Amino acid sequence: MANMLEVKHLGISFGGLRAVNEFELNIKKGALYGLIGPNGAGKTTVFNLLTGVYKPDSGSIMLDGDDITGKSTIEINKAGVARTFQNIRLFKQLSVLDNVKAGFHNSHKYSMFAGIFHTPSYRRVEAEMDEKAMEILKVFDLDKDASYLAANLPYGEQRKLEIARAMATEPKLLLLDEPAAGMNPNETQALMDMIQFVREHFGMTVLLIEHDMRLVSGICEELTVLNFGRVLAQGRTADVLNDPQVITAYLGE
Amino acid sequence: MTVMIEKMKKKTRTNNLINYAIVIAAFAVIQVMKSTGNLSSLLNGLLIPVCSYIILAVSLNLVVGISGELSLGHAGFMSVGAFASAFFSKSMLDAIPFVPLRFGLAIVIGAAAAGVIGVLIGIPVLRLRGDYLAIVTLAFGEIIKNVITIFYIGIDGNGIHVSMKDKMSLHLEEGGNVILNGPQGISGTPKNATFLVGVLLVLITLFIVQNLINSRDGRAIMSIRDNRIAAESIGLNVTKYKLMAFTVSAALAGVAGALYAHNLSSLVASKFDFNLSILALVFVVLGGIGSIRGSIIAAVVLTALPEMLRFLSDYRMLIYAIVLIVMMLLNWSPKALELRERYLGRFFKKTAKEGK
Amino acid sequence: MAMLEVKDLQVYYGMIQAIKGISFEVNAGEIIALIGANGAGKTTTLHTITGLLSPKAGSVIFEGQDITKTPAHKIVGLGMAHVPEGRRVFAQLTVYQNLKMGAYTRKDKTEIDQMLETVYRRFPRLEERKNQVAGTLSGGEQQMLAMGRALMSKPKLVLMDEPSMGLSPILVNEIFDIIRSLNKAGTTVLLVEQNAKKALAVADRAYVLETGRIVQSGDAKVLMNDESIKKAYLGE
Amino acid sequence: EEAAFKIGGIGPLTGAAAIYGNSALNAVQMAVDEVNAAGGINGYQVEFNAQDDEHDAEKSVNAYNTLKDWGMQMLVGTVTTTPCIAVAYECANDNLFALTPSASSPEVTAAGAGNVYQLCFTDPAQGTASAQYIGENMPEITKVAVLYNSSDAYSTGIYEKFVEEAEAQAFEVVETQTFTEDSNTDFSAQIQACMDAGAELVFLPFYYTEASIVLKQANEKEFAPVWFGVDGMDGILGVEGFDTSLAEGVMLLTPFAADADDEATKAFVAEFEEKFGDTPTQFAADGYDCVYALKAALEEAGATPDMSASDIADALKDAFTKIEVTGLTGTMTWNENCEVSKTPQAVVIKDGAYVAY
Amino acid sequence: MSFISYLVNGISLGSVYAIIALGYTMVYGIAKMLNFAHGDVIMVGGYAAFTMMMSMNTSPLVAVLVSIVVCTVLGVLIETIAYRPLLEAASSLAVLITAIGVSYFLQNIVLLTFGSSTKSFQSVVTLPNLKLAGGSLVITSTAIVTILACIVIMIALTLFINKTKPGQAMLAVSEDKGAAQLMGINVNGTIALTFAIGSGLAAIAGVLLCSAYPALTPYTGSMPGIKAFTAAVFGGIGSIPGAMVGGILMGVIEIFAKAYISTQLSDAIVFLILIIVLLVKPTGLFGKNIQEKV
Ligand SMILES: Nc1ncnc2c1ncn2[C@@H]1O[C@H](COP(=O)(O)OP(=O)(O)OP(=O)(O)O)[C@@H](O)[C@H]1O
Ligand SMILES: Nc1ncnc2c1ncn2[C@@H]1O[C@H](COP(=O)(O)OP(=O)(O)OP(=O)(O)O)[C@@H](O)[C@H]1O
Ligand SMILES: [Mg+2]
Ligand SMILES: [Mg+2]
Repeated sequence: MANMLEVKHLGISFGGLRAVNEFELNIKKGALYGLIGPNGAGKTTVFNLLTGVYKPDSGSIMLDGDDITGKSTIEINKAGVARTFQNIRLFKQLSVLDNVKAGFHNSHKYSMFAGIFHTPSYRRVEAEMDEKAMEILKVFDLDKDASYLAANLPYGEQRKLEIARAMATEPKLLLLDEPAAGMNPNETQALMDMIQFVREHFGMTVLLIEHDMRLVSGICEELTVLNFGRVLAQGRTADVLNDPQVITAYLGE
Repeated sequence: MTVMIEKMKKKTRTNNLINYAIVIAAFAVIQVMKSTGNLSSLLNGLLIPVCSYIILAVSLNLVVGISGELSLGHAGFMSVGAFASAFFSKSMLDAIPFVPLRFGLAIVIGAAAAGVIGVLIGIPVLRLRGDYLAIVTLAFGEIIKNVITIFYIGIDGNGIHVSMKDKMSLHLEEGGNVILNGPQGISGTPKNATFLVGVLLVLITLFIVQNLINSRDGRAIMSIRDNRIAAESIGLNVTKYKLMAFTVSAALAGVAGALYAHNLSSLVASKFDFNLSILALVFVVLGGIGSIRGSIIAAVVLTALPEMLRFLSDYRMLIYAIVLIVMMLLNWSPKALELRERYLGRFFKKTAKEGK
Repeated sequence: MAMLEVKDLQVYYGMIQAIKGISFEVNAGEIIALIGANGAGKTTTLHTITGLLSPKAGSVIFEGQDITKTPAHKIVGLGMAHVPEGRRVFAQLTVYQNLKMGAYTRKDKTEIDQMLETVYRRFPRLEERKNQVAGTLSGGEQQMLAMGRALMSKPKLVLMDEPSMGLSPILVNEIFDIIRSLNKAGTTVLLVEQNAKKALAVADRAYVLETGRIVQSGDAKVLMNDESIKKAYLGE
Repeated sequence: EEAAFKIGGIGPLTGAAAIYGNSALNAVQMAVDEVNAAGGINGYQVEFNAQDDEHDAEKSVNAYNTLKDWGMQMLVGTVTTTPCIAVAYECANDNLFALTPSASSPEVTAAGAGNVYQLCFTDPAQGTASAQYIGENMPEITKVAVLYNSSDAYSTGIYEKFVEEAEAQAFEVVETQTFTEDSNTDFSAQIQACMDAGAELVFLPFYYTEASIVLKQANEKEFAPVWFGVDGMDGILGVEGFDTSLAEGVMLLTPFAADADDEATKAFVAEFEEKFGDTPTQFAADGYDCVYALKAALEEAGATPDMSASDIADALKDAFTKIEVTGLTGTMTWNENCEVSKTPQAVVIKDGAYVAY
Repeated sequence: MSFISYLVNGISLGSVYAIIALGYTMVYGIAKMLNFAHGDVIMVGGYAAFTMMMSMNTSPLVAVLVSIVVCTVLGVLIETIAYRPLLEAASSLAVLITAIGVSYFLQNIVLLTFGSSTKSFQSVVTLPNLKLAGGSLVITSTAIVTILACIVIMIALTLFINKTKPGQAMLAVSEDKGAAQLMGINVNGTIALTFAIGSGLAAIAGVLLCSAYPALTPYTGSMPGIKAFTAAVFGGIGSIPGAMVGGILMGVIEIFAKAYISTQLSDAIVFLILIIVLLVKPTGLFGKNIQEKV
């Protein structure tokens, strides 16, 4: 099977700190892949490199055969990468529905003129967006809250809304940064089901960062463990989690 | 589910319609007062300035409330609109005697000129953020004022003469006409503005701004306001949408300027100074940032207030200042809001869970 | 007498009542866990105790002194520290400056240096990064900093709001070890956690909060084996 | 109720130009009180209502409308030029008579289209007169520099005519410097330029507030040319706390000097100082004279308060070209262009007081 | 020679801006609010000194001290009455607008109390002027004192913020008021202290401004206030050395622009240079470029 993502020799420094070094990652199309590692290992930084928030000092990133190294966040999103953030970043003053509709921005277009004069194309496209947005919200059980301001959602729901918004950009690759943080075990379980559903139903490749081992071992097929910016272990989930190095560096016990 | 979306949309629509209705109702009331002779000269004289301040406030709200950038130089755009349109009208006084056409063109020219300056300024400026952006808009406002002040433009049989020194350097021949007279600006602009035109322009402004907000572009603008990084992550072009908001806003401020200029016979650049920019900002903030209706009401109240306080003679501006401070405290202090919500909860639902 | 006593507390956000009359107590030397789903009101409770929010009704009593109306900045001096939700480190200050800020109410310089050493010993990562600007620390590092900063005031009672959030498994264990050892060293702990399993494991007693009310309370070990708790909070 | 003439007044009572509006309108009120005490005009009392315009055209029109609602029959104002142009259009439109104490630009009379008369010199007249005066009376002066406020109509107007007239005179304008309302704290660069140009006389056609700084800074640079001012300079000695030695030797052309020793001026100054605590400036004198000019014209026309504003306007327009009024600022007549003719007086500051040159 | 003379004049004008800017940047950096009434506090400082010297005939030093006390008290009052209730307001713009209200208020209360006429006082600095190059270059003692005052204030402020507890508290408050409270910092007190210091500096600025440019009206503070605010941004908001360097540069650029380009366009040129600098260095000359961690 072809690789959705191929990362080679990726690296970046902040001042004297080599936050990510010689990072390698290959993810197959349709995979559900986990990125784990101690705090400060560089996981979020990898996401930032993949999405163009930071420009790498070295290495290359190929998405579905296209080189996206050094491109801007916007271009990378257009190329098919969407993400969520470790510290939630919603459009707080917009409704839940509008948060998702914002995600459709580049796939559902009409002119500014149409927008101001409410032409038929405006009506058609808006209706289409509404329908699709509600469909995604339903997956995350957020459809009942569609009219709330995003700021007024409880924490856990906010995390789900971020995923919904990312999905609205119809990405090939979805990056989730600690999606279960702040959720209790029951909520985490529900989230796991949603992620799996999304992957299957929308045919996405998912790469996620998570510290909740139940989630990681429950749904990730493969893992990469990052430590001090370098790959510590890589492979099938069960194997990696039993790797003694991983246990000492990350899991404990 | 579609029921819920329909409900949301209806709410937005109703909200917008109420704004149009308020404007139209106010127009009707004024017309009745006029025809029954109950309209004082003062009120009559205030009508057109109030319309242009409403347009100014609503347009600034697009930048401050909707796009989330602080602009301290909005009067500059109004100034460009005012001078461009007044210049046009005054020089075309004989060439286009048909007033509706000339005035219509003047408004379009005012809007276009301000819009163009908006783009020119917006491109470099919008790379900055927050307070740095604010200070640069302030700087541009001052520059526009300063630059307009040094131009002398006259027309005679030989065409247009321009000088940056003084009136004499134009060397106009006999019968030539100084149109822009440096710091003394343009005087004798035809008084073409009427209340009807003012109200129509207000309605058009509302139409453009409200519909823009509720469109795909508006959503993008507000998304960028709420979280720039997240907006980029879903592929929104931050510069483009910031520029869009800025330009539309500048053009509308230009319309406000054109309306203003065609109501007063004496137009000087120093009118459009930092204080006016701040006044526009006061309208927006007092009215509730992002609230179009609030901007309208605040523009009306704050333009009328100093006139209504004339009976206080010497204490007028002092009381005005106090009223302004008190209104701000009542409208913004969390304590006051809480009390208001408790006792008048039904009427002012500020913390309603639902969005617009 | 209890070290901290919360009596019939009611807290509002505007018109919305977040805490609907809760009472509980923390005895000196205990670890008390406060668990509950998202939005149950745990954070609100802690904020009210340390004076960041003021209650509509009810009282907070710390070591026999009514502190319901005491302003937030006077609370630390009484010996209560708060590790807030979301860490709230001073992003533009360095790790070292953050820690110093934690000892703001302390006057004795040698004592401060001593505490600094203790904190560095507990969190070696903080010493490594002492000159890094806190805003650029990783999530876990920030959590350690927030805890370290609270310890700098040598508190008798520490309130911790979800200290394990976003930490790697090894660190989660470590944090709970730290909580345990802190407690051994004489600090009383009021712990708010989503990770109910771990929280109940370290706690002596626990209270379960649901939509602003305490619905269950008792010995932590007993609660851990309660079927309804298991189902609702332990995911079993 | 006894019928009374209703005179409106407009000027800046707050804002950066408040000083001019307050001076002029306070003096108007004083004159009105005097006139009333002396039996009024044509036997009728006079009511005066002063409104603030903050030196803003829009606010000025608002003030004008407020006064119209009050029943104003004639206007003293507005005090400053830019607002006056806007109000002049309104006056022309409504056929209401206005006499401005101090808006000196020819655009004012143009905009008023016969309805707005000036009591002050027009700017061109002052500019021309100043240049002529220097040329004729100060043969030793060959190099002249001009510093003016390019953001102000009054200053610019005088400057323009001065330079024009200078062509015909023996001296040469060697340096022209400007400043604006927004940067009127520091004049060191301009002074330096005048110094470098070797100016023997510096013409300062602007108000005394700025002039006081110019004089101080020049003194620091030990630059001591002849300073020549215009009527706006009058008042410099009244600035509380000002080191009057800095103004030693300053010359100005003004129709009014507060320490002139004629009885009328003395009485006026004394009363003004007692009432308002400040030495009156030329603005005050002009405002004061406005009332007596109106009185003369109303008497000439035999107007009564029951006439409409428009009828009074017609009557006054007719009467104004016929009257001759002697006031604090000299003896005045008006031409059909609504401009005043009166002779400026050259005064020089000696030992902290004005003396005739 | 004239070049040097322009430079000296620029520096003295600039150091007045710099002192005002120091007060601005202090309040701005810590309370995170644009206190547009700052210029008017300066004006009040001028009037306070004027009243002492002219009506009470006190010595300049006493006048300055009284002026500082008056402004400090005024600053704290303004903060308590008009700004503190809005500390927790949903938008920081609310305080900005209230500040505008306060600015109008101060201008009009002074207008009513002292009237609109121009006041003037002789420099509080009574030392002789410095004459160089055989008298062709004069540096006024006021300018020298202003520059020195500026440097002293800058150093004192820097030390205060970095070395003292209240200074550290200010840093904490500027970042996160809630967390600062949890550290035991009295947030209201700290902000009041910031205003007190900022306003005290405003008094000094007011006296020096009126000493160098003796024409005091109720509106004297507005334009220098705006320019000094610009200078503060120029140097980097919140940066104390930045405010000083920014202020002096503003003054020098203004004078040079007047001298060599155009007196009418000098403001436009100053603002244009500001814009160019910000485009090249978006956080001002000394501003820290803090990247938001994603
Ligand atoms: N902008 C930055 N400037 C300086 N250092 C940075 C920056 N961003 C990240 N770092 C450092 O890089 C390292 C990796 O950070 P990163 O956020 O990627 O960690 P992480 O693996 O996501 O950790 P966590 O699980 O705690 O979120 C950390 O030591 C962090 O302090
Ligand atoms: N600033 C606020 N304004 C209005 N409502 C709020 C505010 N903060 C919290 N709430 C509401 O109060 C309730 C309790 O919130 P709180 O943050 O105390 O819950 P929590 O138990 O700490 O939840 P979590 O596990 O998500 O941290 C929730 O319904 C929340 O939506
Ligand atoms: Mg991370
Ligand atoms: Mg919480």
